[in-house]
Amino acid sequence: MFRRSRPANAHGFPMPAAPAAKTDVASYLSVNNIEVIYDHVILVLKGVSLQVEEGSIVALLGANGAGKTTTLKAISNLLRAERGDVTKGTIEFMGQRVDQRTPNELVRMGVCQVMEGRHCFQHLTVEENLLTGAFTRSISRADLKADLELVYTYFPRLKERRGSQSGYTSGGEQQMTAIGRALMARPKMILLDEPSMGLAPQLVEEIFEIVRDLNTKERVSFLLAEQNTMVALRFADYGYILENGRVVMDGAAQDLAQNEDVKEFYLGLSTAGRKSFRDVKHYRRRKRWLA
Amino acid sequence: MNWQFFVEVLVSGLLAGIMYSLVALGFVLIYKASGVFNFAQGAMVFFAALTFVSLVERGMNFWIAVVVTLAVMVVVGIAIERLVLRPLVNQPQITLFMATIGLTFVLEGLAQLLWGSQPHGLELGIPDVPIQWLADNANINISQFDVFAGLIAGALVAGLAVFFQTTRIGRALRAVADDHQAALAVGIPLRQIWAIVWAVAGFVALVAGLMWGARNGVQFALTFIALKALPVLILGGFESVAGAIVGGLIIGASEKLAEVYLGPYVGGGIESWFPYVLALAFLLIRPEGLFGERRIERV
Amino acid sequence: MISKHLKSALLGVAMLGVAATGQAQNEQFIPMAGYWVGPFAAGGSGIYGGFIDYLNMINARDGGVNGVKLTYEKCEHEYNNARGVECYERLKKKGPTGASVFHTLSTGITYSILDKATADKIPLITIGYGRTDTSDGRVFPYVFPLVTNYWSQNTAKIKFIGSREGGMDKLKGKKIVNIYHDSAYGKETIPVLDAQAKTYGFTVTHIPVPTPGNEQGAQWLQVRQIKPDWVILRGWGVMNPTALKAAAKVGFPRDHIVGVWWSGAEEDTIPAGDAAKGYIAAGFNVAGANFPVVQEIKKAVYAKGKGEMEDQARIGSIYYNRGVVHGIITVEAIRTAQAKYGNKPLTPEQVRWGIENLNITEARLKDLGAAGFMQALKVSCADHEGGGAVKFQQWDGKQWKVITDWIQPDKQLVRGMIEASAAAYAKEKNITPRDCSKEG
Amino acid sequence: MLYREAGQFKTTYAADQQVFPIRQDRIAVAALLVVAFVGVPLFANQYWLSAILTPFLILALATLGLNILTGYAGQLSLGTAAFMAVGAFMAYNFALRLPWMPILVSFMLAGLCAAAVGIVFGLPSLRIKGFYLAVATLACQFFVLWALQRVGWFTNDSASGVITAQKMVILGYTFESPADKYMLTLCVVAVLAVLAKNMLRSETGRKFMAVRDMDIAAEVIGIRMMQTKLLAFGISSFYCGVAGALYAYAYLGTVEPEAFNLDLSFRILFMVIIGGVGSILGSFMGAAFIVLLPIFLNTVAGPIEHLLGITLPSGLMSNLELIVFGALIIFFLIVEPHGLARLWQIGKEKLRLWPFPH
Repeated sequence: MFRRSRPANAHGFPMPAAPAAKTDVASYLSVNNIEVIYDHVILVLKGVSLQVEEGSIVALLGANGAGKTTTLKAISNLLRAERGDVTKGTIEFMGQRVDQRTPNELVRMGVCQVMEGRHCFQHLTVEENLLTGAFTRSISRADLKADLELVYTYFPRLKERRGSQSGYTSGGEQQMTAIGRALMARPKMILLDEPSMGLAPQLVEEIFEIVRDLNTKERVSFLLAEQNTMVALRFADYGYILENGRVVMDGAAQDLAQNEDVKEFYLGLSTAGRKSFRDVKHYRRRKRWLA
Repeated sequence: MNWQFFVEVLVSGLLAGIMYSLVALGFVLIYKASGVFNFAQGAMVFFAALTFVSLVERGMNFWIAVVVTLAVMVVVGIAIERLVLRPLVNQPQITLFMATIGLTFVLEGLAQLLWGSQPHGLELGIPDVPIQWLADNANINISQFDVFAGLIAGALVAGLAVFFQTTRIGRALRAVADDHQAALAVGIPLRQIWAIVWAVAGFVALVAGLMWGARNGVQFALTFIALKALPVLILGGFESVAGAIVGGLIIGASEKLAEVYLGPYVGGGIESWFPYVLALAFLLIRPEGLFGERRIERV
Repeated sequence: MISKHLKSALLGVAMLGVAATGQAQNEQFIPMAGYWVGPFAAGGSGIYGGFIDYLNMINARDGGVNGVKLTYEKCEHEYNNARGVECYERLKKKGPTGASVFHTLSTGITYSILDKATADKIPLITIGYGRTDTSDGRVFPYVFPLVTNYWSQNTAKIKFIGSREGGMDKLKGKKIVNIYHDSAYGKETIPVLDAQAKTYGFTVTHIPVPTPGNEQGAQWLQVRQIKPDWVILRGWGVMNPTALKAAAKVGFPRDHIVGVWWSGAEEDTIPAGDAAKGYIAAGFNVAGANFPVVQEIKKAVYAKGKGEMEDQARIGSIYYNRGVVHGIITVEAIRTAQAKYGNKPLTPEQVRWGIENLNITEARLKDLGAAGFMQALKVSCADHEGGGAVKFQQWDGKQWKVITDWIQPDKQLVRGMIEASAAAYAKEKNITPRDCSKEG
Repeated sequence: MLYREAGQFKTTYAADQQVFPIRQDRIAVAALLVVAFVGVPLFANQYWLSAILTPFLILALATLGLNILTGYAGQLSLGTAAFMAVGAFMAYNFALRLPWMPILVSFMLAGLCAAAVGIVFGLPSLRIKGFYLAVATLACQFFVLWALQRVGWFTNDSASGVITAQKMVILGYTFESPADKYMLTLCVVAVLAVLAKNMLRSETGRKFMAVRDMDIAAEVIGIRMMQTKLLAFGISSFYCGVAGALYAYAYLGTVEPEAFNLDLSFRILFMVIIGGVGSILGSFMGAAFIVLLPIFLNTVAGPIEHLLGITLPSGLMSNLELIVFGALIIFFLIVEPHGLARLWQIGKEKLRLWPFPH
């Protein structure tokens, strides 16, 4: 079985040992070597593969334009609304091909995306926003109510704001609304895109705590795309790093967090202190090479 | 100034405005949910009314005819979604607008092909005559039918409000209107929703068609009432149900008052442009209409 | 692949062209430019239905006019000026001798092709519409606003109102409101009404209704405020039933509304329902399917499974019968011309002579099975109108009932105004009027 | 094989900047002009000249006018016919009241009047955008027609509100025959089209496009919004006004204000969209399509009936035509939302490669 189009090792990267289970057992969600083209011309993903185990939190890391969002949208199939298309490769969820399913079907299967920039329904109240999340489930009013209460236990703040139009709530509350809305679909997996965007560090922490809570208590798996590498790696089990539409590195979260290159490129930490101009040039070259 | 006459003009204007609102509602529904400025709404009104009246004339029971017509309009709505909107998804608004004008021709032709080009009378059982009591006691002429139309419009708006606010589909419709992508992400199927919106617009068209048909007869000119709804729309805002109503009231009342009190000094017929100029004046103050959603533009 | 399809399509079109041209030559061609769709479709389809049925009846029953078969071609112009001009240009050269006459069924299109038809020497027949001052045949040799024009009609209306009031002298001090369609057609009668108001001492208020006229609340509130004795309705299409409904709404009695013939068909009253009951309209033809001429059409055309009208209930309606009038006049004009030029296809110029010398007497009407159906008609070089009288009919809720005999117009007044207006036109266009005493 | 620019080297800026940089294009345009100026008047019959080609050219000019506004400056307008009406009625008045003035000067002045009206009704565009603006321009459409009908001066107090165009006399020659009128129209249209093409390549054109693509961004880089938008309205209305004058003088002859109704405005907008937004060639293609299609449908209806040996009720045929017309418009929008001009461009791209696949 292949995992990546190109092993990172070949380029002189120290390859962290991947958990043995990953290669053997068919994964919960597996993305195999997909290519995505927008508008029939712009090649955005050039062969991305990744796996998410049941009950895990996997982080998808990388800079702007690396292809994180596109990967998520390829999985949730929101791509087609933006004239994008998966032209190669397969996506499987629980052993079924899902790359030709509509978003509606995917939500029914239990894969739900929380989009970047939150995308709350601005003119709907917080509670109505949550209720739209249950659109795909035909359940009784009582069950709906129970589910709402469950969401409110995770996000007590939303309960206070339940009656206000979500357009007028704060960024953090909107992010909570968006996650809560996804929860209302009773998902098995949430694709979380940039939960930290535009939020104060304290709030970011709070959101990630809740993600972890949901992961452990509700057994929801997460695939989260994040620029805030440090936080993401702290909460995730496993991570993939994308550059220019390719996976350049992956590994267990702790390993990645310890990796010197990751520290240097994504965490802005360097043991060697301030770099000389020469080193920076060298680093740029190395980065380009990786891509 | 004769106050009774003034009241009469004002009230009849307000009630005429309600009739405009009925048509404007159809525009608003579709614009809200799919961002399409549906010029074919007038043709849909005509199509619905003509289908209904032809069925009744062929001996069908009133309510059965309503149901059958409704079914036809739902089919039309779904067909429009499938054949016109779906292939044009993601195209600029102006292209979609043009497509709906093309659709207008198709619907007009189809309606007359099926049912002929003869005008028909339509009686709903409410005569369009002054309410006697008011005429006797206050010397004010207010038509029964207008009041009835006002009630129907009120009921329709209330019904739509309940539908939009409390039902699952209604919520989904509003969600789609707010954010297509996010709606997709939570699993709301856009196509079905759009088909539903067009079907609901077909229903509104049927109601408007019945009202206007009872008033002026069911004939081709029903398609022109779309033009009466346009100033209402720009005044009220393209996305607002409330705007359609308030806009209709303002336009109706002011155009009647203008025609009666200003018209004679400038040769009359100012109704043709007055609502537009009024709406234009409003727009200069609020470019997105009274209740329209403010668009945020950033560089 | 595509080019192959294209080729076969082109071939097909070419073959159609061949098929269309290879036809007999003993034919008289009559263009049918009209409208079968759009807001006025009821009028267009009704009139041309009767017109075409009449021609087909002549062909079927008599084998044409003295052996010359009548052919026609329809052209849809949707009441649109530009498309009307295109229809004219397309059809004017068709047939072995070109278009014998041209009908437009639209006042606007008549205006647009008036000069062209004169230049092409094709007679333009505008029965009950068009430009009123073209009645002066000296200035407009090729235009024939036959039977009755708008001004004549209006004077007859005033006469009718006078008779209802108990004499023309009783008109003094009365108030009349003229509700008109805000277009060239609607405005035509304003001068004649003003002139008559001066003569008879009544006041007239002109209230325009913006097109299409589907909302008249304000206009009728004005009527209510003015409290006129009579309302003259000059509408077209949806404006008519709307006016009747709006009149009912403000409580104005419908039997004091007098409409023009474009406001006086079943299509104008039926949509208004009960509100139309009692409404009076002028007409130059009457409704009814019992006239021998209509029966002949049924026998010769519909009995053989042919005929223009999809809805046969419309046979005998006002519009349909008006179309039959169109047919009778056109055919009689050709017949008249044939008497001079021989029984063969005639040129438009020859047909023009036929129209100008048309004399449909009561006796002839009887022969045609149209006695009482329309009025006798005598056209002359100077007078291109011919008749001028109208009958008034009242809607009883189900059908039109004729309530007067032919009421003649105030010819003197109308003629004077026509001549003045035509003279002004002649001056503007540098036309030297014909001298009718020299015409044969 | 034939349509290939290889080997055509530009050695000067002037050569690189010319209107048609490719030789084949220049040849094609020259050939087209020769056909239009020489071939058509020689060979076309009267029907084609007066009923199809002349209105086609006039409407193409109006379409070009609207395209400058909508396609290049991004302002949607539904009042085109009103600007044409202003042109027609003002030309009539200039010719009537200043009879010594050359008729072409009257046309130009009429165009300027239309431009003035356009600027007045363009003022709201400074605040209003998109569909709101489109509907607001309807105010212009209705108001202008109303005023023309109401104010006697415009129609020289004609009772019915109808004007009859005077004879067109230039240097003692009267343009009367269909061929004359066609030639006159063609000259006016050709000159104005070339001017438009050059203007749109100039700074003015670039300003328009900047405003179209993002007005706030354009303002930020120093384009004066008011000046640019109003200029666009003015120029566009000028073209429409001249087209309106030609419509009255070279085509209809006698017109009532209703000839310039909303329907005409819509038809011209159709021509822009079907032809291609922001394309001069597209304006002509769109006009041809919309002018010819209904006539074509109407003409083939008869022979088809003949061929099938059936007589359809007249209403049926007309309604079918209407349906086909509407359906074809939708079809074209679906197949090529960017209009015929784009199809043409794609065709040219393919022609560059032909007969080799790559």
